[in-house]
Amino acid sequence: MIALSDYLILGAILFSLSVTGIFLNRKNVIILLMCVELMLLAVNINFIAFSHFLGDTAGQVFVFFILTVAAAEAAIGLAILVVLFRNRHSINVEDLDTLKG
Amino acid sequence: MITLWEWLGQNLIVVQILIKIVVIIAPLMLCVAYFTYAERKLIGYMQVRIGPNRVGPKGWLQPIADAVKLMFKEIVIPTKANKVLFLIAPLLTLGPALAAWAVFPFTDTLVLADLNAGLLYILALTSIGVYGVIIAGWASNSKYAFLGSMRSAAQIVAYEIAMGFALVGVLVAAGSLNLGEIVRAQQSEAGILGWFWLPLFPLFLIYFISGVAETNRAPFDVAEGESEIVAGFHVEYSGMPFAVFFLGEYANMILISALTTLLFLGGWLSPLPASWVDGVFLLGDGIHWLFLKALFVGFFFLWFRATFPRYRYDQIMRLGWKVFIPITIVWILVVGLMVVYQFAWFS
Amino acid sequence: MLADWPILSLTIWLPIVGGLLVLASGDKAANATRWTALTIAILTFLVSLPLYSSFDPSTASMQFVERASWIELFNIEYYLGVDGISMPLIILTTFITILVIIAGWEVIQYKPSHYMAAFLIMEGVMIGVFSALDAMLFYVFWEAMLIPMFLIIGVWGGPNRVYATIKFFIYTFFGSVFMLVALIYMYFQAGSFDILAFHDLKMDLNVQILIFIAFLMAFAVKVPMWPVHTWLPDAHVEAPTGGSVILAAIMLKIGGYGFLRFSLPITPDASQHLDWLIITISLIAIVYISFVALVQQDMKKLIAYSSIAHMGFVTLGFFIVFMIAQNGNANGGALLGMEGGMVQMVSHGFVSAAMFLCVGVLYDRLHSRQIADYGGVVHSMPIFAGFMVFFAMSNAGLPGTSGFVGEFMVILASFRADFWFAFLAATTLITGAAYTLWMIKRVVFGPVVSDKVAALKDISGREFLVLGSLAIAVLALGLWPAPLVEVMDASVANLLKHIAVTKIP
Amino acid sequence: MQFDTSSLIPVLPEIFILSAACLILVVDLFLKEEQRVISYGMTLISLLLAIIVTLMTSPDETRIVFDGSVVRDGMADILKIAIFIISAGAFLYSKDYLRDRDLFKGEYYVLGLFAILGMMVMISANSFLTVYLGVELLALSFYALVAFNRDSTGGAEAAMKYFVLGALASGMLLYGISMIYGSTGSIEFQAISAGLTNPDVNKIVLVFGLVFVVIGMAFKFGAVPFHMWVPDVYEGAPTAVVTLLGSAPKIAAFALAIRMLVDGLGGLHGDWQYMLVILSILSMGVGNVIAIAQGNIKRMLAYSTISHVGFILLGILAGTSTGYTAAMFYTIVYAIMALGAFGIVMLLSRRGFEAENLDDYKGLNERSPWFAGMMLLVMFSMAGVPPTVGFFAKMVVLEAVISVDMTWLALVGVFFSIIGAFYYLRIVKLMYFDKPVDETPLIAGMDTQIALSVNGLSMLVLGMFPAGLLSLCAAAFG
Amino acid sequence: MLENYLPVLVFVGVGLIVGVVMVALGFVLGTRRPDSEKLSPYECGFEAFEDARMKFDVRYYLVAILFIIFDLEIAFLFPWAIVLDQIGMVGFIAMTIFLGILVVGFIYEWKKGALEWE
Repeated sequence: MIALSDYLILGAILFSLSVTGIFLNRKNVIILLMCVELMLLAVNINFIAFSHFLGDTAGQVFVFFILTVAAAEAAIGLAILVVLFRNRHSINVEDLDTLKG
Repeated sequence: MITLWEWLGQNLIVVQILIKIVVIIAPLMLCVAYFTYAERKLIGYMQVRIGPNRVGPKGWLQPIADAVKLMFKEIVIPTKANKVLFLIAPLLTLGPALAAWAVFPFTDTLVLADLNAGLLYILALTSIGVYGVIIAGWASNSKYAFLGSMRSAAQIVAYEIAMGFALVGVLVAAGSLNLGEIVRAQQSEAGILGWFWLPLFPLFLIYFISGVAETNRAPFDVAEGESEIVAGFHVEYSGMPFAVFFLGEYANMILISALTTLLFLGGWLSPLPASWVDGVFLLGDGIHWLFLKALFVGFFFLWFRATFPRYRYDQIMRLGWKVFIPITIVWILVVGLMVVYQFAWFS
Repeated sequence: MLADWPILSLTIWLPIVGGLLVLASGDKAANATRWTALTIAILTFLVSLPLYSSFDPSTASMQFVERASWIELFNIEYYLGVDGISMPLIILTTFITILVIIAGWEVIQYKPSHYMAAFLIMEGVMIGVFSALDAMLFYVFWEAMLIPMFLIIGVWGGPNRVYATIKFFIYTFFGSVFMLVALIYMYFQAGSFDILAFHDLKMDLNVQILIFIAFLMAFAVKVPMWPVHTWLPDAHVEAPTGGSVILAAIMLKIGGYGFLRFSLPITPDASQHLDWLIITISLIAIVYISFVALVQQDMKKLIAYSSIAHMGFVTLGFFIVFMIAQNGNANGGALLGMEGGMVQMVSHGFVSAAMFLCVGVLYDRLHSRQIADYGGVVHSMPIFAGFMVFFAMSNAGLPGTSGFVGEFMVILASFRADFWFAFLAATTLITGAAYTLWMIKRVVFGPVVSDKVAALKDISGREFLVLGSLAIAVLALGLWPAPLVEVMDASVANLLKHIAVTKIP
Repeated sequence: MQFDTSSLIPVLPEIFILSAACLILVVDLFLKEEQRVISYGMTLISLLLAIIVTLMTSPDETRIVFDGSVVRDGMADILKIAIFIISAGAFLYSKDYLRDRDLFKGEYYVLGLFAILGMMVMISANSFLTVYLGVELLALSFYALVAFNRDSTGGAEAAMKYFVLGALASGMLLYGISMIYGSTGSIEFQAISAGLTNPDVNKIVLVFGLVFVVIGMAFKFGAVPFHMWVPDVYEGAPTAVVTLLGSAPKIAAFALAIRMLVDGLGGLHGDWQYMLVILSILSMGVGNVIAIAQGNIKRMLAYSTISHVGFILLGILAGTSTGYTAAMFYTIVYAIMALGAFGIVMLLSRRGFEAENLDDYKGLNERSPWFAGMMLLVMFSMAGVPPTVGFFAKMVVLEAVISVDMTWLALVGVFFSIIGAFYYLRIVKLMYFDKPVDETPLIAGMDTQIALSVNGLSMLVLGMFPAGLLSLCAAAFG
Repeated sequence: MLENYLPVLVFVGVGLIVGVVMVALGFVLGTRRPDSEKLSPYECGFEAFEDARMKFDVRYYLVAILFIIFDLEIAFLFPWAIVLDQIGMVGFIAMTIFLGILVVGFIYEWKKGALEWE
């Protein structure tokens, strides 16, 4: 049987990967979007694992909503990406530098 | 060292499964092969031609000959193409088309894996098909292929929504995701009139038409559109990879036909009320009904191709978004009301 | 009865509301605006007079008390009242404001309505500071002063006004926010922001010292004490005449008032513990700053430094009391020092106002404050010269003028503490005379240095009115200070009683 | 399955706003370009009606409905009404600005209403699921709004940054929530609160989750060191959007903190207090110091926001009802101040000209003494100078901090607010002491003028009579 | 429960293997005489002058975005559909509201022309 901690470790690994990806990626905005999705999936793994081992459905319901929101997020992210590309002719992260943050 | 027999003994289940799979796939492949033959023959007759008639009696061996020919064809991989993706793409078309059959109930009991989430599984697998198309277009590094794949992908996803809504209607009616349950929910004293095609008639039509569009078949075959973009996403394919695409397409057609049968036409159920035909040979429920019905539905695929001109792309998109989706939404509510008030079919 | 009227509220809100009216009337009819402003200022002065006439000098308790809940949640009240310490300062404020309005009559041509309004609002807020008995109300008024002053210096000031005004604001703001923290801290000890309740608060020495330091930061900047005085010369130099007058005559007093109202009675033990510090820096202010004043080339700067030196007397007078008490001269000397400081504050209010107005008179004519640009003014402006000499004498502490009384009382009190303190303090009689009279010599007397000076017109009736009334005040206070001393007697005695008792639990 | 229709009543304001947003969305589709003002009017009317609906359905006692996912209490009502009023102000100010830039579209209002709906959900959330949905509804609307000007390079870039960091924040928040769910077995606040006392709870997992939740919250607040998006978004987005973004959502963020940290994780106060102390000090420090170096007023206000967030956190971290009251008061006051400040920024901007540089404010007193006065009040209020209301906001927060014996933190707070005073003063200096560079007269509709005046004067009026609002806030935390 | 999925897994594997075997067969049996002309992408007789992975119409993006949204609505409908007979009228009304909001969005897209191709 697979233990709860195994799921959590998997979730943690995926989560760290995605966060690292967001911070280290300097090339392509789309990869950022993918990292964001990955992060949400990592969270979903956590939720489902907990939900299963707690015998409580709230976690799964939560996952359902996360999925929906993730889709909406992806949609808006893509839309912004299109606008960005239209203005900038680039989706390079390094080109996002007109606003000095 | 263990002997083969010992190994078989230890993994008996896997072996059993493998055997069952072969029992499913082998006839399926045969069906696919002869579906192509049927297509050519039928369209030939419809256009007052004879169709293939040289290889074997009445051209019976034509599919075999085609297969052999394709096997010996050179596999051309264009320069600058992404080789790995180029070769994976056809697999992504055929693999799911075959794997979908894993949960397919042929009769009340004859099913490889009786999954409760069977319909979700099928939906998931058929959705994978679109990756094959997109990857093929992308990997080919050819304008026509790319254009074709984009068109095809947009079209597939557009109709996927209509298809999904139609499925929701079925689910509302059946109350289960299990394909077997869905068929059993159609069982009633009314026979053919108790099947879902009647209460869900608009959804039935939409599901089937979306199925045609999903498989990129005429009249929705702009993705291939020989006259505009030569062959669409698989313009650069030749030899066996092309054959795999081809097989995938036809396997998908058969799958759609069979699914339509399950979801709307009562699957293995007899069209006559059970009380009439109880025990009567071949008139009772049985796998032969499934074959017959699937054949009937499959026939429409071919008929469409022979008679309808190809749609313009904007017309296709309009049909998908502006006609099918509103209709399905309305009909889902209608079905929902029928279920809530336990109207006729759903009492 | 008169005492039933909310006189304090009236004196606070009449100028503020009036100021807003003046602001709203705009600059289209500038003269009407000026007259409105003057009317309001005079009205306010009249309204404030009952504070003196109906004042009961025999009691130390608060009079004219008004009390209403303001912010219930934190037990903050609209709580006003005056005693002998704050009442004279309120009268001083209402009086000086009239003069300031008159002094700015023609001089201010740029947005006069804003100018007048700023001073009127300023007046109300300052009265609020003097009369607030709720610490939070006090603080609100205290900080609110900054806004009009900031604008007065910044908008109507000299060439370097932006630097000066921001420095002024940041210094004073910096000083006071720590006081806020201290006030809130005490709120949790006392359960309300009632200042009188703070007076009865018992606190450890360490806590007292921290609170004392917080207050010191606020008041020392305001007074200003050495070494946080540096904003003052800048602000004075750049401010318009009216601004300088208000700054010197009243705002500086607020710092001194703060010591009396907060530091001494609330943290007497800390005050005693740290009195050497205050005395030292007061003496430094008196001695060192006087020498600094001596070398100034700019008249306003010179007067600004002299203000610092004079305010040194005030703080000296306030904090010398502990040493006097130690030397066994329990009451008499302490009272003398304390009252000396108070008299010095009022007197300085008149004298420094007058000095700045004199400089203003010259500046309006020649647009220069440099001593070197003047000389022989007496030839073209004899009346003015008379006033200026008189005020300079007073500033130097000439007996018979108000400047003498306060200084003398403090020096006298210092003798009872330590001879050397008195000696150092007394040096100001010499240095003060030196820098003031030397300036007078260079500006008023001597040969006429230029055609411009020769062409100077003597003061107008308006200016005469202003300087004349100040001269009367200075003279009156100098010859007969009893009315002033009498009203504060009971309050100061009560304060001394408070100080004498330890607040350590 | 039983369903109690009376449970719909507490969420009527939400239902109303949702319906209004949908209605306006559809109506707007059928409007001609010159009739666009109808959408605008409908939006304002909806907000007005929403206030009425909120007041009418206000329950006497706290009601928790929908299986514990939604709560309706005093705090929720006050914050919602504040949000309605403030966003109505933002819509009012931005009309001319949007007109001048061809951005006067129904979508602005619809997205704005959806953002408001998101805020309302956040405020009324009683479970992590509701919190998350509210946060996302708010964020998604604003991602789109920030990129609202499709031809603006800065807007798209700001939106992208906002999006990525916002999504990262949501991810952090969710990860934390999943941990808390795992250790307490619930996502509903009362159950979590009860679960915390259970000795079997795995404290390590719990605190681990808490850290992530706090990080996610800090992102949404824009607290240092999770503030990177704030200045960029403020600078890149259209000012009309920033007005909305910079004001009302702070109120929602406050509610978010209260709901999650107090209602849900109040038992871990000792743990999150330290995190908030760090966030708060850093925010006040970095915000105030960096703001001084800004030449762009929107960026300056962004850093000023960050510093104010530090103050809000000060109130929350006190962990007492006084502290929450103070933070709530501060938040509402801040939202009003920010609204006013951006209102002036928009007033000064014209077609083809953005009044973004500090130099554009030179001599405002010459051009319009009245609005210079309003800006003066707002700036002094932000600096926390009495008698403006900003002072009381700071005071009550300091009071809360001192009451829990963290006087040193109060000293840090006042120290940074002195630094902060400097750059607010600079605006005043520019407006009053400098000569105008640009003599164009200011044109504004009567509605904008009135609203701005009310906004500016409210600084003074609330400053003189803060008791009403304060006791309202206090009542929320009874 | 889980063992039900074993045949599925095996089937997916077999499905893929069938494809792989077929392609491999093609490589083994097919002739291989490549030349540069043959390997160049199909271009109506022109030389292929640029990378074919060019920019493409933004409408494809739009379709993709719309698909994501609608597909998730379907994901919500699935569980609802299955239990509709148990949740009855309340469930039906809830979903009507949900679909109503969906329809509002749909109307918006329609009127805004997001569904037009040409």
